[in-house]
Amino acid sequence: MRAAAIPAPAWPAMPPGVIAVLFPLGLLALWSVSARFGWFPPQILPSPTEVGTALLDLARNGDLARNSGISLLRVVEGFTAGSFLGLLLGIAMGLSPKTEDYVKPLFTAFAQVPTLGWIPFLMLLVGIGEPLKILVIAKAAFVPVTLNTLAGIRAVPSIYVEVGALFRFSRWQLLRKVVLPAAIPPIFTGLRYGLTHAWNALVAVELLASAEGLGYLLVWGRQMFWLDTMMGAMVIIGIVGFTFDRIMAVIESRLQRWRLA
Amino acid sequence: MKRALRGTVLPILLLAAWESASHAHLVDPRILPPLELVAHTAVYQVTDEGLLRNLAASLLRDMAGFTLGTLAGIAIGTILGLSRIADRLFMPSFNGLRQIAILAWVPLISIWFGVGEAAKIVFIMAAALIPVVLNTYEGMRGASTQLVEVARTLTFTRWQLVTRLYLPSALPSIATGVHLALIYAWVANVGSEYFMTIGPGIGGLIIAGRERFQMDLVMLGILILGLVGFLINRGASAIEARLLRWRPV
Amino acid sequence: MIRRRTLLTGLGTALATTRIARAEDPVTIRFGFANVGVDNRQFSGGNAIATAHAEHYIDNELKDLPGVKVEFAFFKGAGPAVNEAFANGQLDFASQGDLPQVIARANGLRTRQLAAGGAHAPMYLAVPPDSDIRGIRDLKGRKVAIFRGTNNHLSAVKVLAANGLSERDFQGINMDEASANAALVTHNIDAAFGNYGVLLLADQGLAKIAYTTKGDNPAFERQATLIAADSFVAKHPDLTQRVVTAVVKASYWSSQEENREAMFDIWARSGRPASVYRADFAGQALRYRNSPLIDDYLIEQYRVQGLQAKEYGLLRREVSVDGWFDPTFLNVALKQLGLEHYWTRYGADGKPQGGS
Amino acid sequence: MARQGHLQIDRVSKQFRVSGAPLHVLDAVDLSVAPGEFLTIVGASGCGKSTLLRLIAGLDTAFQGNVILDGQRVTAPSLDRGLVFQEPRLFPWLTVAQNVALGLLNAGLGKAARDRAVSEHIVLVGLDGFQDAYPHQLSGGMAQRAAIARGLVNRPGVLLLDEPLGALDALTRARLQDELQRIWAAEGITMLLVTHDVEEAVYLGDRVVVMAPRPGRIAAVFDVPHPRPRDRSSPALAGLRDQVLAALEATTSGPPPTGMVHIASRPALAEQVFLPAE
Repeated sequence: MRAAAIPAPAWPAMPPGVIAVLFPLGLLALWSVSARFGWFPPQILPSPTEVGTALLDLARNGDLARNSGISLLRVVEGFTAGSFLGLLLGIAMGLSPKTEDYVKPLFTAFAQVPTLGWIPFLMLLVGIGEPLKILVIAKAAFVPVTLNTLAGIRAVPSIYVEVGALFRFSRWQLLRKVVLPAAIPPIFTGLRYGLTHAWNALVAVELLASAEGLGYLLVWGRQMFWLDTMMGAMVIIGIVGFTFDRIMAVIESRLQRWRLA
Repeated sequence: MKRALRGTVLPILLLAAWESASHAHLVDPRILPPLELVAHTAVYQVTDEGLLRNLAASLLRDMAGFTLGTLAGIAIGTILGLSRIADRLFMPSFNGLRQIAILAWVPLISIWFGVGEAAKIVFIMAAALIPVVLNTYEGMRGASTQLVEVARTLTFTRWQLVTRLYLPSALPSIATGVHLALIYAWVANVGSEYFMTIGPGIGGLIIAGRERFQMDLVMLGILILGLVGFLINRGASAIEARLLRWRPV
Repeated sequence: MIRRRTLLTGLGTALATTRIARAEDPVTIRFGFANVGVDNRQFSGGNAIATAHAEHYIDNELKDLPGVKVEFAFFKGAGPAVNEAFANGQLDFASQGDLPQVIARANGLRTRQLAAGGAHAPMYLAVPPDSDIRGIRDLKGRKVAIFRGTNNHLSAVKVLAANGLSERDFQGINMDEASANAALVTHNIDAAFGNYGVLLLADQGLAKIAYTTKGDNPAFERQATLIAADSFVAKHPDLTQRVVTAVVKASYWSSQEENREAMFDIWARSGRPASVYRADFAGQALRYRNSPLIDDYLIEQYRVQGLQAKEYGLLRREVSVDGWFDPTFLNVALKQLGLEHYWTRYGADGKPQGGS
Repeated sequence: MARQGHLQIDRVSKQFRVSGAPLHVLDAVDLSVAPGEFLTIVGASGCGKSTLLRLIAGLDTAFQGNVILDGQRVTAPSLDRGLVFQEPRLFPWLTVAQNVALGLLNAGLGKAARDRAVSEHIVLVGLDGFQDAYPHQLSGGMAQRAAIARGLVNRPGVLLLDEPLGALDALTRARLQDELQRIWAAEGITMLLVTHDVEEAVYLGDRVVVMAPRPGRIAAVFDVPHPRPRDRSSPALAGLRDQVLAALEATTSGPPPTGMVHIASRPALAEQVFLPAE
C-alpha cells in the first residue's frame, strides 16, 4: 500500500518529467558557473562544455563506437555464457535436491568471493587476454542467475506440483508445463541482476587489464589527465547501464503481467 | 549428516586433484602452488608480514566507509521517501547516477579526493550509500496508510511521524539495504585497494601476489576475502534478526 | 593556511580525520616520487633525487628548523598519480618525468621545474628470452605493454615513429611496471617498454633487452626533473631553496665516479639489485646522467616533447615551455656550493657549451 | 481534563468525485450527542457511517457544515476524541504497552503518570500480563482490546469506534461488547459506535441511528430506553432489534437514490422516529 506522503505543499503544476530534469539542469548550471569562475581548478573539474566536446570528439573519431562495441560484445559473450551455465546449474539443483547437496557448498564458497577478488587469480591462470574478460563477466552473471533459478524453482507452489501429480505428468511434462513457467519470473529477476553484475564486472576487468573498451577509456583519460574524456566515459557507462536496466525492467514487467493474468 | 557429507565430496575431489596436479608438475607450480605452500604462506604472512594488521586496516576502512554511507543513505532515503518534492526532483537523477558502474567512479574520486585513505573511504561510502538509499526509500513508501491515520488521530508531530512510524516501519527494508551495503562496501574496499594508491589491506596483498607472481599469496588473499565476506554476511543476518524480532516469523 | 587545498580535498581530509591544515608553523614538506620500490618499498632509485631521499640530504638540510618536516610519498601510479596529487594540493615537491610534466602543464597544473633530476635516462624494450622480436620493427601486430602517461610512453612513441610505426600498429596494453613484468614472464605480452625496471627481468634471465635508446638518438632519452608547486615556492622560498640545495648536493655526490658503486647500493634499497642500476648506467658518465642543470638542452627537450606529445595525440592543445623552468634556486645553490662549473651545459643541439 | 463530550453535528455534507461525477457520501447530516451518551450507528455499506466518524475524528476536513465538540469546531484530530478502527492498527514493532503509550505521546504527562495511565488502561481492557507482547503474538480480540486501550488512554471526551468488533468471532465479540459497556460506564465518556450488526447496536446504544446510503443520511433514530445491565435475549430488545432491522432494510430495498427516498422512508416509521434533537 502506498503511503500518502506527509502533507506536502502543493508543487506548481508541472509534469514529473519536467521536475525530474530541474535538478540535473541546476547542477549543470552550477557546474558551468563554477567552471566560468574557476571555483575548482580544471584539473579537478573540467567544464561541461569540455566534457561535451570530449564526447563529441570520441564520437567523431570513432573511439566511442569502437570501445563501446568492444565492451558490449564482451558483456554479451560473458553474460550469455554465465547465465546459460547458471540456468543449467540452477535448474539441476532446483530439480534434484541430491545435486544441490553435492554442489551447493562448493558453489557457495565460490560465490562468496567477490568477482573483483577472482580477477588477479584468473589473470595468473589464463592471462590478460580476451578469455579473462569473458570468464570474469561470466562469473559475475553466473552467481545471481544460479541462485535465482534455484530459488525460483523451489518456490513453485506445491499445489501446482500436486495438480501435475494428480494428472500423472511425467517428470519432463512437470518441468515444462508446471515448474518452468511458474519459475520464469524469478529466473528473469536473476537474469536482470546477472546483467547488472556483468556490466560492473566488465568495468572492473577493463580497468585492471585492457587495451580497449569503455573501462580502458577511463584509465586512459585518467593517465593522460583528460578528465573530460574520463567523465565522458562515465556518462557512456551510465547510459549503457541504464539502457540494460530499462530493457530488462520492461521485459520483467511483461513477464509479471503474464504471471498475474 | 549425510547431506553435509555430500557437500564435501566435490571440494575434496577438487583439492585432491589440485594437490596431485601440483606435485606431479602437470601444471606449472607457479600457477597451481601445492596447498601446503598456501598454508605455509598463510602462517608466514600472519607471523612475519603482519597479515592481521593488513586485515585490520582493510576492515577499519571498510567500517568507516560503510558507516558514513549507511547514515547518509538512511537520511537521503528518508527525505526522498517522505517528501514528494524531493522525490520528484532528485529520485530520477539518483536512478540515473546509480547506473554508472560503481568502479567507474574510481578515477574521478581519486582525482577529487586525492591519494590516501580519504578517497578510499569516499568510494566505499558511495558504494554503501546506493542500496541503503533505495531500500530506505522503498520502505518509507511502503509505510501503512492505516497506521498513518492512527498517528494522525494521536496528533503525532511531523518528527514523531518520522521517528515513530516511518522509520520503524521501513526498518525491515532498511535492514535489507544495510545488509547489501555491508557486502558492497567490502567489495568496494577491495576495489579501492586495487585501483587507488597502495596502502595496507587485503586487496593490496592480492595485487602484490599477482605482481610478484605468487599464486599462493593471491589464493590466501581470496580465501580471506571470502571468509570476511562470509562473516560479514552472517553478522548482518544476526543483527537483522535481532532488530526485527517484532516481526511474525 | 600553509597548504593550498581545494574544497574537496579539505572535505576528504576531514573525513579521513588525517592532518588538518593549521594556520601557522610547523610546516610539513610533502615530497613525491613517480616511482616505488619492489614490493612497495618506500625507496626509489635511478637518479640523484633518489639519493637525496635515501641519504637524508633533504632532512639534513632542514635540521636546524625543528618545525619543518619532510614526508615522502611513492606513487605506484607513477607520473599520472603524482599529477593527481598535485591537482589536489597534496604535494609540494616531486621527482617527475617529462611526459607527465608536459601533461600537467597542458592541463594548467601550477608547478615549476627547479632542477634536472634524472635527465638523459635510457628506455628499454624487453621481450621474453625466447622471443623472435629483435627490434622495434618486429613489434608490428604484437601485444606490447606501455605504461601510458609516463615518460617511457613518450620515449616509446618517438622510437616507434623513428621506425615508421605508431601505437596503432600493435596491440598496446596499458600496464604499470610491476604488472608488465608479471605479464612478460607469463608470456601474456610479447614485449614491454620500460625503464631500468625491466633490466631486473633481464638480470634474472626472464627477459632480454631487444632495444634500448642508449646509443641511439639522444632525442629519444627520457627526462625527469625536480618540480614544485607554485604555491609552495611563493609561500616558502627559503624552504624551497633548502630543498634545491639538498638535491644539488646529492647530485654532486652522485656525479662523482668514485661513488658509483656506493650509489648503486643506496638505490638497491628499492629492492632492485645494484646490478640493474649498474647496467642502466653502464657506459655513461655519472656527471652526464646526474647533472642537475637546467640547460638549453633540457629546455629544448621539453619544448620538443610538448610539440611531439601534441603531434602523437597525447595532448589536446599546444603547450609552451615559457615559465616552466625556474633556475633561480638552482643558481643560488650552485653558487653557494661553488659548483657553477662542475657540470657541463649542453646546448639545444645537444652539444656541450662553454661555461656559463 | 474536563470531560464533557457534547457533540454536535450540524448539516454536514460531503462529496467525493468518482470518475468525474460527484458522489454524495453525506448529505446534510444533523445529529446531537449528549455528554456521556452511548450512541450507535448502523447502516448498509456505503451509507457514509465510517466517513462521518472520520469527520468527527478530524481525519478529514474537506466537508460542508460543522462538527462541534463542547462548543469548539473540529478542524483537526485531537486527543479529546479517541478513535478505534475496525482493524487494531497496532504498530507491529512496539509491544502492547508501548502501543498504548503512543496515545500519550503528546499528552504532556510526566513519565510516571504516563506509565501509570498505560498500565491502568491495560488492566481496564483486561490485557494484564500482556504488556510486553508484540502484536503478532496476540489474538484478534486481544489486539482489539489493546487498540481500545490506546483510544482510551488519553481519557478523551468522546471515543469513536469504527466497527471495532466486526472482524471478531461471535464469542469474543460478545465478551468485548460487555467489556465496552463496562468501560463506558466506568469512564463516563461519550461513545459513538459504528457497526453493521443491528443486535450489537441495540444491545449497546442509548440511541441507535440508522443511516441510509446514496446519499448518506440519517434515516431514523431509535431510543433504547432499557436499563442496564441489559439481557441480550430479552424479548424487549429483540423487538427493538427487529424494528431497527426493518428500518435498515427499508434504506436499501427502496428504489435507487433520488431525493424521494429521503422523505418516503420516514413516514412509514413515524412512530419510532425521533428527529435529531435540537
